[in-house]
Amino acid sequence: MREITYRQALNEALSEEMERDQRVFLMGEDIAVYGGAYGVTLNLMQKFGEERVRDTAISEAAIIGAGLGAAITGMRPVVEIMYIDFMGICLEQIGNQVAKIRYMFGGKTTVPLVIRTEGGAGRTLGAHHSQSLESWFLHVPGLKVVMPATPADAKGLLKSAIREDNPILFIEHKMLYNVKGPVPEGEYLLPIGKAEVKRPGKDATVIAYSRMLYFALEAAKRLAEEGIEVEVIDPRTLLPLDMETISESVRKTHRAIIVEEGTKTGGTGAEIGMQIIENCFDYLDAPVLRIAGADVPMPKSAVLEKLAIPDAERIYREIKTLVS
Amino acid sequence: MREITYRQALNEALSEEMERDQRVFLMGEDIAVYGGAYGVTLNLMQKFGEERVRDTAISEAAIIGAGLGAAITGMRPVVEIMYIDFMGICLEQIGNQVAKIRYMFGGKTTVPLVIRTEGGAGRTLGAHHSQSLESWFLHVPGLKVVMPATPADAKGLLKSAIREDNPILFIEHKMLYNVKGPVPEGEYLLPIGKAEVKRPGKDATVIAYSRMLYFALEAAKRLAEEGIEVEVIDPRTLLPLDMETISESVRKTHRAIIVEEGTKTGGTGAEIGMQIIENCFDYLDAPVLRIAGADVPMPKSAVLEKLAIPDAERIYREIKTLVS
Amino acid sequence: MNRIDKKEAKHLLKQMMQIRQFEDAIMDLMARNIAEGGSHLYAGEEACAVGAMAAIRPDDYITSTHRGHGHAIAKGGSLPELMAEILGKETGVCKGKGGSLHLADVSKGNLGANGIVGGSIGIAAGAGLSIQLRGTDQIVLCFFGDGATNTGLFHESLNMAGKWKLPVVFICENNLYGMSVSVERACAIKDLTKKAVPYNMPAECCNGMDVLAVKDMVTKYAAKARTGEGPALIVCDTYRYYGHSRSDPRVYRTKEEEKSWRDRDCIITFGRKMQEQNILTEKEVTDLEKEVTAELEAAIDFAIKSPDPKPEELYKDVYFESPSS
Amino acid sequence: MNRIDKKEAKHLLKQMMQIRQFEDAIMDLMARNIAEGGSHLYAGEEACAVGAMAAIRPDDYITSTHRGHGHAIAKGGSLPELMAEILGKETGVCKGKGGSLHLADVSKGNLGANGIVGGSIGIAAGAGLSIQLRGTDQIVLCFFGDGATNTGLFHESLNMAGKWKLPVVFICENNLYGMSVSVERACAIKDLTKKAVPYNMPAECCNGMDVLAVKDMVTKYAAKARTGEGPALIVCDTYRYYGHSRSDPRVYRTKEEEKSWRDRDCIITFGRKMQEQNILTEKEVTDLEKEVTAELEAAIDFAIKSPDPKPEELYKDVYFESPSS
Ligand SMILES: Cc1ncc(C[n+]2csc(CCOP(=O)(O)OP(=O)(O)O)c2C)c(N)n1
Ligand SMILES: Cc1ncc(C[n+]2csc(CCOP(=O)(O)OP(=O)(O)O)c2C)c(N)n1
Ligand SMILES: [Mg+2]
Ligand SMILES: [Mg+2]
Repeated sequence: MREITYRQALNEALSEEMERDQRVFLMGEDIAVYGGAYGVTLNLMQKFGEERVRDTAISEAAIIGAGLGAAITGMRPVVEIMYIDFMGICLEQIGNQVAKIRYMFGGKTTVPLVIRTEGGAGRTLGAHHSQSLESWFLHVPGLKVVMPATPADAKGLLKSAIREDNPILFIEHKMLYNVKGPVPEGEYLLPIGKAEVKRPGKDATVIAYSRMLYFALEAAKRLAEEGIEVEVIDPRTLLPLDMETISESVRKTHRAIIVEEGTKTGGTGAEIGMQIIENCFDYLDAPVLRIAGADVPMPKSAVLEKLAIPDAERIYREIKTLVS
Repeated sequence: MREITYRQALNEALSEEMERDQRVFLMGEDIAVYGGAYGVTLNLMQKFGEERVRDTAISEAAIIGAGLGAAITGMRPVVEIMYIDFMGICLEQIGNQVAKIRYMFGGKTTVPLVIRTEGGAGRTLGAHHSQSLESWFLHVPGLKVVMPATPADAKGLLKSAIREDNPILFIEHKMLYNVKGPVPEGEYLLPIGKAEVKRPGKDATVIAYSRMLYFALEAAKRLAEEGIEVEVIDPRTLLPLDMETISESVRKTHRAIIVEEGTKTGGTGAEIGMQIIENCFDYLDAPVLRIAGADVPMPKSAVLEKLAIPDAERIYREIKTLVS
Repeated sequence: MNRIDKKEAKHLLKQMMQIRQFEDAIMDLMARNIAEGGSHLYAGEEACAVGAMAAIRPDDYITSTHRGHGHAIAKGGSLPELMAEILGKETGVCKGKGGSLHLADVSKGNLGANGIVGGSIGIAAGAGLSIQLRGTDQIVLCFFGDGATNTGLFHESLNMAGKWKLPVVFICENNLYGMSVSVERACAIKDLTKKAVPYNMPAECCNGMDVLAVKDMVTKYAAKARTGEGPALIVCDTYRYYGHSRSDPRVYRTKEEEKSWRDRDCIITFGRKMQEQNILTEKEVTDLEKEVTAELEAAIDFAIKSPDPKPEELYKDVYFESPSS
Repeated sequence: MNRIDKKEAKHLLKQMMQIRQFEDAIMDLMARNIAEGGSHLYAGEEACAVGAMAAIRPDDYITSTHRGHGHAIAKGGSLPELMAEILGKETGVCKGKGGSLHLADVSKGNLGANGIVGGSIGIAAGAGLSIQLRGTDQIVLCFFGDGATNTGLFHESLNMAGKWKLPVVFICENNLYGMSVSVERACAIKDLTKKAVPYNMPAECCNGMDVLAVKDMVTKYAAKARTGEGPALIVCDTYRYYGHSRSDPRVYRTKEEEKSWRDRDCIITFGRKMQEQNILTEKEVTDLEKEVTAELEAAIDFAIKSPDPKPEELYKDVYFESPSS
């Protein structure tokens, strides 16, 4: 299969869905003329026109609000928030309006809205451009949260997200845009809410998503060389979480490790970990292990930034200690 | 000791601290002339003048930003956000600015800012006025999160919060304002970050805070009548969490239950639960149990609202099942 | 100046009466503890919603506020369903899940009341954008209070609408206070039409106690919006009779001020005017009143007798579940 | 019109040169992969920061933006410490934890650059409120870009400042673009001074390429703010020479436009004018240039040779820990 980047895969998904469905349009800061801060929407304005690929002012709350207004009146908007770090500006609109409107209206509307954003550290951009804030959104019933790690998953999940009648927060990772991988051409849909075993194993279950998946797989490879076979699962969708796949694995391996890039306290590892406790307690030979970011604002220094988030070496070490 | 309400205890704490320290001032919507939507700041404008008790426009983000600006230039503001449900409007200012500024500035400033708010269901106000969103803030390093349940705790913790040189989110509960209890007069300070055993027991540890403490204590009383003695701990401060007190209890009782009013997924129970797993796994005879709100936007209907959050009956039942 | 005929006069008067009686009834139901929770009552401001809605089409959209009963009724909501919703009943327009703060009926173009001040102004812009993209000639009326003009989202949304010439008429119901804080104490300026200056849209003030004045003003700007000339801001001067919410002792305003506005009551003045102009007879007015009272009684009866939502409703409607999945 | 003396001319020119060379140096360090991460460079806009700071006192406050190097230098920051911060070094003004987007030095009255567009405008209002409550005669200069005027917080903060007559001068550096989106495409109006209309404060435009024009304008409104007359909005027309960030291909603007602004370069025009007016000699100008070059070399050297923060720094400074606890 041809290989393309994560960025290209996303671009292709957007392009295909816009061709397929006139109701799909894009809106966000610097997405049209500039092609997106990370280039995901490059050339889409040229292809689909300024009406359907719209640059907005720096008005995150209005971007979400307008996306919602359009979504409940016949359109299928895909809006972009440039950095997940800016979500605190528009969380009211996402949490109170986008996610709740269907329920509050007694089920009398649907909200086909995709909110694309990206997060993560790795470019020494400091405290306002490096966060992984997905866990806030696990606490927002009514929303779905998708975080693809591979180019193929990025395409398949974004296309499905655009066709969903529920609001979806679609979180990309700034360090993955240049990652290449095989991606099917044309129609390729992946189910929202389905995890994937990215590497089979029997000695422990590692749950890792987004950029951390790569580090987990690297650690798994090193562990395998030492005879420790860990199973690596990418949930891909964090809300709703595919606990079936995860539980099945943990019941087999008796050990669970969750790797997340975000700060540890109140992070996704807490929720996934507790669901494992609730579903697999009697199968566990060791406490569920959280490998997560340090509980600090992201420091600028490259040295400190590296220490602030998990890497393959640390994952390898911590799993080895747990399994031995 | 004289008994006063939770509302009066808070009012007294504010009044005493304003008398003690000229730098303390209050700012928020309808806190001056009206005395606060729930009456916490009643008469303070009359006592301290309009300069130090300031009504603002409906501008939550500016309220937080201005509080921060004042805090790093010599004042000690106490600002009010009327409902925790509105936090999504100003979370950027709290999460990116208030909580991170000290770290980003290399420790060269302090942020003596208290953000008072209230949350919780119980008045059938629907999806935008009934939430318990404290768990978002556990994921904000740099912030402290305090949630008093009793009038005495409310006074002692608010006074300490105002004297702290770290930003504190101080979350009250709308259904507790009329609760009466003994409260020491004058100087009364409680340490931020210290839990309290509210009822001793040996068969299980129940961690409950804010309004849920009352339901947990009611359930504990009923259980005691059946010979089950549960220990009830109120963490009072959720960030940082007093895991010493909690762990000590769980190691003794071998069972842990966390009761929270907020929606379950991504809630505080996940974090507290995982910390228990990390600290006490080998002592646990059963999975840590989360008793939490339903994962739904808060419905208006009184019948549904009651079902959406835990009550004493449900806590009693679930603990009984766990312990038996 | 017989600008309207009997039919329309009746329609306008009746809607205002419906809203007034609806709100009075809720006040009463709250006193009797039958209606729980908060309700921000629209009594006094009826001319705004009724005049505005009279200027638009059924397929147009509106967005509403925390004080949204009047908008919902004027946009064609059914009184029994609205009343049932406020009581949180299964038969409510939102199945009892929304309540007073979230009255909505997308099928009737009411995109919803909102518990967040200013919270629906972006939604209005988005509905306008949707109209523009779909190429229909619908418009959006976006209602909000004076207090909401101090929220960031108000400004972000008006800028978007102004820039993109979205078919949205922004209607500020200036009742002098945001809860307890007067416009003077909250806003750097008193003339709220000035808030449109940065957004390249016309803005005009109008007597929000005069249903025809509101109708005329909205008609004017609705026509512009419909024909692609873009948005406008209308500030309706009005007054809420009750406190902000049930527990409000109203210390921030005087009895004299309250009286001076009640003297301009929109229902009384309009009824009188229609009689003076021989468009309605006194009997027609009192008959209308009685008709509405009967309607309200039926609505209240329906609401009170309606069942609560079933427990299993708690988990329904959080997500749309496609029939296939 | 010999409005300034040699000493001041040198000071202004030198600061502008410092900023220009600082930014050019960072461009070079980025190309050589010595400076990592993003840096939004201020080159071209020097007259704004330098002119504004020349109009205020050292004990006054400023709040800055994502494009904050110029403000930090003009507010008296030390070049070595600032450069070290941008490289994330232990010796940086924020100990390497802040970086380019978070340059700050509260001790010098710089309340910080900010990674969030518009994110510091509320902080500025709060610093103004603090001044008012403490009763000092300090003032605050609040810098932000044209793009930031479209954020909600800008409006909320200006309303607060206007209502309470806070001693804040708001300075919009209008460089025609917010990233790639021009003022015309982002804002419903082009004349950004109009954005002050709802906030009861004067607003004026000024030539942001002319350091004396900026100084004069800020002097005028700083005096008003200092004496209790309240805030103002100044819009400085200016231009950034480099792209928004390193990777920006600048497709949204033309080479001609870039050239037309470079022809008005603030350093060249001011140097020339000072010579024409016989305030500075050509030699003095070139000497100044050399002096700054030497300073910059020392600063870069210092920054490059400085150590990275120690690993244990990661967990320090998250909270203030009182000596007693
Ligand atoms: C964002 C937000 N802040 C505060 C509140 C609390 N609150 C509800 S209504 C209200 C006053 C609103 O004033 P205005 O916009 O003038 O509308 P009115 O009530 O006068 O109709 C306030 C402060 C809220 N619901 N949402
Ligand atoms: C709230 C927010 N939205 C978007 C961004 C991304 N961003 C950084 S700078 C910038 C443009 C800012 O434009 P302007 O205010 O004019 O300042 P300039 O860069 O032109 O100096 C954008 C969109 C951000 N940092 N913060
Ligand atoms: Mg009002
Ligand atoms: Mg700009």
